[in-house]
Amino acid sequence: MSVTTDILTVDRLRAYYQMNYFGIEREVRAVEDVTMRVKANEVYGIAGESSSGKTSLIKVLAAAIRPPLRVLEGSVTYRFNGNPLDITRAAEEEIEAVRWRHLSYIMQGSMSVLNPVRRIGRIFEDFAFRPMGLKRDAFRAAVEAHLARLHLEPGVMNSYPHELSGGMRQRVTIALATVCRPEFIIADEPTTALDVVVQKDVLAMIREVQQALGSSVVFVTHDMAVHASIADRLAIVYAGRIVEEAPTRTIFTAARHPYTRHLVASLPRIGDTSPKPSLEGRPPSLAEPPPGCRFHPRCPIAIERCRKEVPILEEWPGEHRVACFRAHEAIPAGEILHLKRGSLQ
Amino acid sequence: MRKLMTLLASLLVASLAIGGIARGQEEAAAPPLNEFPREETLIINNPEPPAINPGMFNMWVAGNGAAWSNGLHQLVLDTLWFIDPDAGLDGALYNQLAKERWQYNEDFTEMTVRLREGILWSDGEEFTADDVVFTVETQMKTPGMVWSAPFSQYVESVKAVDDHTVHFTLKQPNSRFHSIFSVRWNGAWIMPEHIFSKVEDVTAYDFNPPVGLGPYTLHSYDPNGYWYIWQKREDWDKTALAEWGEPGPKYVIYRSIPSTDTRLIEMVNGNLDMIHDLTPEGMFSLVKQSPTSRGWFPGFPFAHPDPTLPMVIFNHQNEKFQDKRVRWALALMLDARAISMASYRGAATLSAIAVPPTGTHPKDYHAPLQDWLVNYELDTGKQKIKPYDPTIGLQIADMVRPQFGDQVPTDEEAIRTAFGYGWWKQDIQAATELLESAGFTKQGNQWMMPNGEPFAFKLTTFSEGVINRMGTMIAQQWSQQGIQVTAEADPEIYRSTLPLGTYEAATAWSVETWGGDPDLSFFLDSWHSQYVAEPGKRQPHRNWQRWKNPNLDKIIEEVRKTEFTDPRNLELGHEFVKLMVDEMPVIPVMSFNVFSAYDTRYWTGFPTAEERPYANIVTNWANSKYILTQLKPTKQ
Amino acid sequence: MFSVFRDLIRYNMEFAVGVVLVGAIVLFSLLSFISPVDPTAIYTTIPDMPPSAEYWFGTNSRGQDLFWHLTFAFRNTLFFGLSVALLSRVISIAVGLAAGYLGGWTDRVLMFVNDIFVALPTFPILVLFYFVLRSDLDMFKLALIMACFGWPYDARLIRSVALGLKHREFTRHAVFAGMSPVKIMFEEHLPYVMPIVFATAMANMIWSIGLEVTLAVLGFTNINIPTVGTALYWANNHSAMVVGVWWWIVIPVVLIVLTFLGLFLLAVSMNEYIDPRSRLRRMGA
Amino acid sequence: MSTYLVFALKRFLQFLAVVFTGVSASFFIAHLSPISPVETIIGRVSGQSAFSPEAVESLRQTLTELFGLNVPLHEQYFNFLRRFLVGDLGPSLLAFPTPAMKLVGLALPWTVGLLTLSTILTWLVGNILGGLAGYYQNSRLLKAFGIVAIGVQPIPYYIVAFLMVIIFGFLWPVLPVSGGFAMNVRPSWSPEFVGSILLHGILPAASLVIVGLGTWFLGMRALVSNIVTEDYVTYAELAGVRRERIVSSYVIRNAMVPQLTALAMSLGGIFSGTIITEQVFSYPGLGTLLVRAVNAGDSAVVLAVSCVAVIAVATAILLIDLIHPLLDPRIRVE
Repeated sequence: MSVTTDILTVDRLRAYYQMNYFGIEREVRAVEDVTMRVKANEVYGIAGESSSGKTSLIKVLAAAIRPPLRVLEGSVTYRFNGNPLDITRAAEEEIEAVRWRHLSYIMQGSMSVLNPVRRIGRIFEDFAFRPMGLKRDAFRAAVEAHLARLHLEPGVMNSYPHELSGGMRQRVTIALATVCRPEFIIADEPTTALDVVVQKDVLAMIREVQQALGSSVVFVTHDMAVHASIADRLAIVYAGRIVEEAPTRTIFTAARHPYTRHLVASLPRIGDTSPKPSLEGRPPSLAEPPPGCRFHPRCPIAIERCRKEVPILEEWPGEHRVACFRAHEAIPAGEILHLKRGSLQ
Repeated sequence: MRKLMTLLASLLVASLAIGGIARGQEEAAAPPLNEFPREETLIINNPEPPAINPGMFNMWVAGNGAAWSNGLHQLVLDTLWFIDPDAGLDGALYNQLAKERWQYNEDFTEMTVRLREGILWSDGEEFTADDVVFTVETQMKTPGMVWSAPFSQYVESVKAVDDHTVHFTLKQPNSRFHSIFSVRWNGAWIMPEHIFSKVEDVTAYDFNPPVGLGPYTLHSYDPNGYWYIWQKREDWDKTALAEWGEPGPKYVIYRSIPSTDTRLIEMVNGNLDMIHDLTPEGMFSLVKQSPTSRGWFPGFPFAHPDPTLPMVIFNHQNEKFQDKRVRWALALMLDARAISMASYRGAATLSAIAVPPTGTHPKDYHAPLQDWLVNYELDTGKQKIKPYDPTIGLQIADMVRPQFGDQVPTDEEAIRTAFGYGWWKQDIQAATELLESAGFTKQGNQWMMPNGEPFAFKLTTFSEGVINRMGTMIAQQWSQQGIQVTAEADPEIYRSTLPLGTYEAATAWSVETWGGDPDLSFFLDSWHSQYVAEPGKRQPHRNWQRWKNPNLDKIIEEVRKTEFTDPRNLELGHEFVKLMVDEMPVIPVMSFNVFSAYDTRYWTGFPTAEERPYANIVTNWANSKYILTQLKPTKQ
Repeated sequence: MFSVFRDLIRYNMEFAVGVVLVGAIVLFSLLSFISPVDPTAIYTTIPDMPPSAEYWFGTNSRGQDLFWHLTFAFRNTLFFGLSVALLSRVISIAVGLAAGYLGGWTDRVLMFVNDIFVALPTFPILVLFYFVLRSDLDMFKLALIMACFGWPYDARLIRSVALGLKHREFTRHAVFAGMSPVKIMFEEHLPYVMPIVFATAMANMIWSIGLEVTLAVLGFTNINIPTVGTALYWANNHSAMVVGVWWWIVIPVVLIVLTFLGLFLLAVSMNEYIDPRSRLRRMGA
Repeated sequence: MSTYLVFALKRFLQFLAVVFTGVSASFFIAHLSPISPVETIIGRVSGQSAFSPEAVESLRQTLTELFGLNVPLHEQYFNFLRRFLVGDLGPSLLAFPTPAMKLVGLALPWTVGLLTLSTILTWLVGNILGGLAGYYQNSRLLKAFGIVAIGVQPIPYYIVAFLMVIIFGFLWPVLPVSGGFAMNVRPSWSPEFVGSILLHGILPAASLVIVGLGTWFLGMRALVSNIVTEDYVTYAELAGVRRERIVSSYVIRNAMVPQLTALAMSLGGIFSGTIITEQVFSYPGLGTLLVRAVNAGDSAVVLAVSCVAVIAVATAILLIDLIHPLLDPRIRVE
């Protein structure tokens, strides 16, 4: 498998929630004009605040498109074994055929994703027995081997989810998602509810499995620190759009978008006692997003143009893409804070 | 898997249940399946709810749950005499096990009975005087049996003079002692000595299967008490009933059907030949839907008048009703036509006098007293009025004619029989004068009592049926005249409210007669003032009004010394009726009409009001057995 | 508040239908206050008239104008059903929250009492009350008695929810903030159990009105009070169905069905308003 | 294991306490009745014939003594408790001296048979349909069924039962409308008898199913439509787990915990009979016995039926408590 192959190509994706809410037609523009690529054998991070549309994006990527969420435009094409599959247009059977074997998913909230009244072993059977296509004994052995890789005793197979600790549960879900050795794994906030020590463990494990399997991972979290430790490349999502995308190092050292810079600036650093800046205002409603750049109402450096035109995602050197009219101007992070204060009244 | 388990579990429960039911039947030997051809089977509605103790047939023990009107007392048991509430096949008085009438000595302290010969119990044993003696003696020495109390109270000794003669010596003179053995709808049934003498504890014995003197024996019964099937005896001619002919049906089935609507449905479907009672509306609907079904009368008002007399009963220990002018005023405020319409939809047989207008009573009382009533004068204090209206029945007939057309009789005599001889005319003016003369005053539309309080009381009534409707209507009529009367429905009316006197006024009855005989002792003896209880104490049957009157006592005392068949009884009865009109201690309204129906699809020969009123068609009366001797299958 | 109501009416068909149905029934029962007819009086009109322009709902075999008679019946029945629901809700909330939150001995004792109330056979007790009280048994007393039997199941349900809430973050915060148990129960936990309370309230009304009908049909209520149950009692007493006076039975039954249909629609649409997720859910899958 | 035993023992003690309290309450309730069984019998006996007041009075005394009603209530209570411990509920006062339990035993199989079958049938059908309606929320047919269920639910049961009689007994008389079995068959293990029982059970059972179905249907639909939004269901769907597997092991299995609890309660509750069913269909059973006993003031039979009902419900509660930890692994044994 070539390292440079794109395993996932998302092209100009637009996905809205369309609902008839108490007789009123409503539209929530959750995913707006998203174009991105995920290469084989990389961890692609997606960062953004809650209700920034990143969950909706994930849903589309995971082929969990259900009304009222609808794809209006664009394509989401996976390339497993060299065969392109556009899941926005594919038949249900084609998608079923790739699920878990090629495309798996680690869902947010490890407590609630496991059926509380079913033993872990049975859940593995439900999820992986068919895709793996092994005989029962072989299957069991494979699962146990895989669990061992995640430092889980074979005994967990006989446990109920509630009998495990949070960390173990999360490892079980990771094991569940990776047992079929899929090429592509979508991980939605897999570490959010865990305490820091466990979190580190789990991250290491994801990394380990990813490397062992050679899979690609789309890793979603709002926590920039997590991204820093795991992602190869990182996309910053704001109000349904990607505002910046770059290799992780670039994001943390040479971000161009004011929102990205803000996120980076608000990361705690050892020895830093200065008050962390917080962004004024709230993320915009996706039902009625502001015109122009969607960030402009909160942007400390917004100019007139930002209010009218939508900035496109511009290619920068070093696999770097930014959607900001003022990306070319060099503005230090401190000033962003300063300017923002000044623009408050 | 789990579903399978559930299914298995439910199957298990179901089979256990069926097994339990199968075991519930005590005679476990699986009898052959039986068919009951309709042309050999008469199906009768037993009005009682399903038997609470279905396998219990020992009906001589009080409170053991034995069912009576499931065919047991109609078809199997027998006793000395029957007094029919209607005309009877050959007069209302039947000599049944007795060969002839009772014979008292001069002072009514001894009674001799001569028994029929050649009568056999259903197990082939001969019926003799010993059975009668055993019946009396056993009950006398075993308290808690149904007739223990009256036997102990009256009988000094009983002897079998010979095999077919019984001699009673009584403790005190009693001219009505024979009535214990005279069936009106039930009486003291004779016990089989040869069975019961071998039983250790008579009160615990179930008498199953019953051995009787009637022409039928038990064939089978529902372990849940809903039905009983009786089969004609091979030797039916060795029973007393044979004198009146061979009973038609080979099988007789008594079915409990609590819902009156289901009774109607079953008759329309041909699964029921006789219904005990329907609602008035149900009756009208039945005759419309089933051309072969009918009631006692061929047309309106259909119902059979029972020898009971629904009335307004005043509690004479309540000071509101001490003054007869008040009672009369209340009577004159009533509109009998509206009451008849409300209670029976017009199908009531009214009676202004304290004798039910049924059986032979109209001939003995209503017709002869009609002139006296028409001329009866009442002093209101301001004027004298003649309150009686002999045309009320005719008026009601006219009122229902638009709805029922030619089903309503036009002949005046027939109307009298069906709708009654007359009633008091509603006369508000007279009622007002009477109340005013009694010291009442009217403020606005409210009558005030002499003590200044508003005249208001509760009228206790039945919780359902025509008597409830009657009570509601009467309360409403009084309320409209300015007396606050509310009707209170009371399912306990006969068991506690009337006996305990915890009522002010009530609609019920305290008059009940033989029906087929002018003698009034059936209820009248208990009206003697010697039995009236103190307020708060329990009043024995039937003087619920707790009314005392010296003239009444005089009448009762004379009845006690007059032989049952003596024509003097009728004169005394007339005196009683006149006294009741004068005093108005209760307001008699009408007979209790029972909407009994029968279907002539499979059987003919039932009694009819117009041509052959030989028996009561009300199915739970023991005398309904005479009907069976007249039935012939209809060829279908 | 009013604008919410207006929006719901305008945009939510179910809410609008529910409001119309329930409103119509309530209005109908309120008409009893201006009724020209005494509901206990009989033979005031020609009996057995089918519905017509003169008698909208016909007349029954007791000579009552069914329209006016039923206005009283529905007033009493609705009052009764609501009273039972309200009273039993109060008991079940108090017991459920206390048992769930306080736990320990309180829980054990309350659940013990609860089990006893579940186990006691309701019917003989209700009949007994009837025999003792007789015509003093008015709708409110009956409601009071039935409320005593209408709470245990729902209290158990509320308890199980409260058990879960006890370990939630916000409860701990409230405890640290020094809130009294009573305050926690009624200010913090109550809102969480309200959906259950509303959902069970309707089931409770169906239960209590059904039981009232059962008692009435058997003659174990004060049959002089017009209710849906006594209307059916009298209809049965006059063989209305087999005789063909169908409107005496059909009209009250249709009205009661409409009442509950209306209540159900209201409950569903209110629930959607409070919790839009359920709306999405219904569009999904 | 031993924790479970301790738990079970605790629960059992609580069961005993509930039974004791419930039975005692039933005793006083049954004896508070203002209806006197003695007067009931006197009314019945003396109404038959011309009875003198003295005769009635002597009968009254005899019966009062016979029934043991001449001792104070608390003494009657202790007598009752003593007998209750050995399973004797005393003689019926309506069918003296037949034991009250014998009367109950006659009626019980019918009630239990009819109600168990119809309850389980209702439960199965209601839950299957409700589960489907909760899962396939856009099915027109199931939506329509839901509306019918909501409409049928508030119809008084009496009306439903009565309509069955009118329709199938009167307008289109194809099914028996009264009795437990035909009069020409005899109780035995014959196919005729079983067939007759089933035939006579159709209408009563159908009426019970019709009114009961809606409750289960709506309850299950609400449960399932909540469960299908749970993450584990979504996740399983995303994982491409077979639909049948999701419906059975994920959705239904989770909905079963409350529904089985409710089923146990309903089954526990059937021991007081269905009065209206029995009344309308003239069907044998406890309900009729209870109404008659209440009406006649037969406190012994009222008490016997009440005791059976109390024990049945308490047993159901006990079973639920004991089985619950097995049904739902999350519930910890205290």
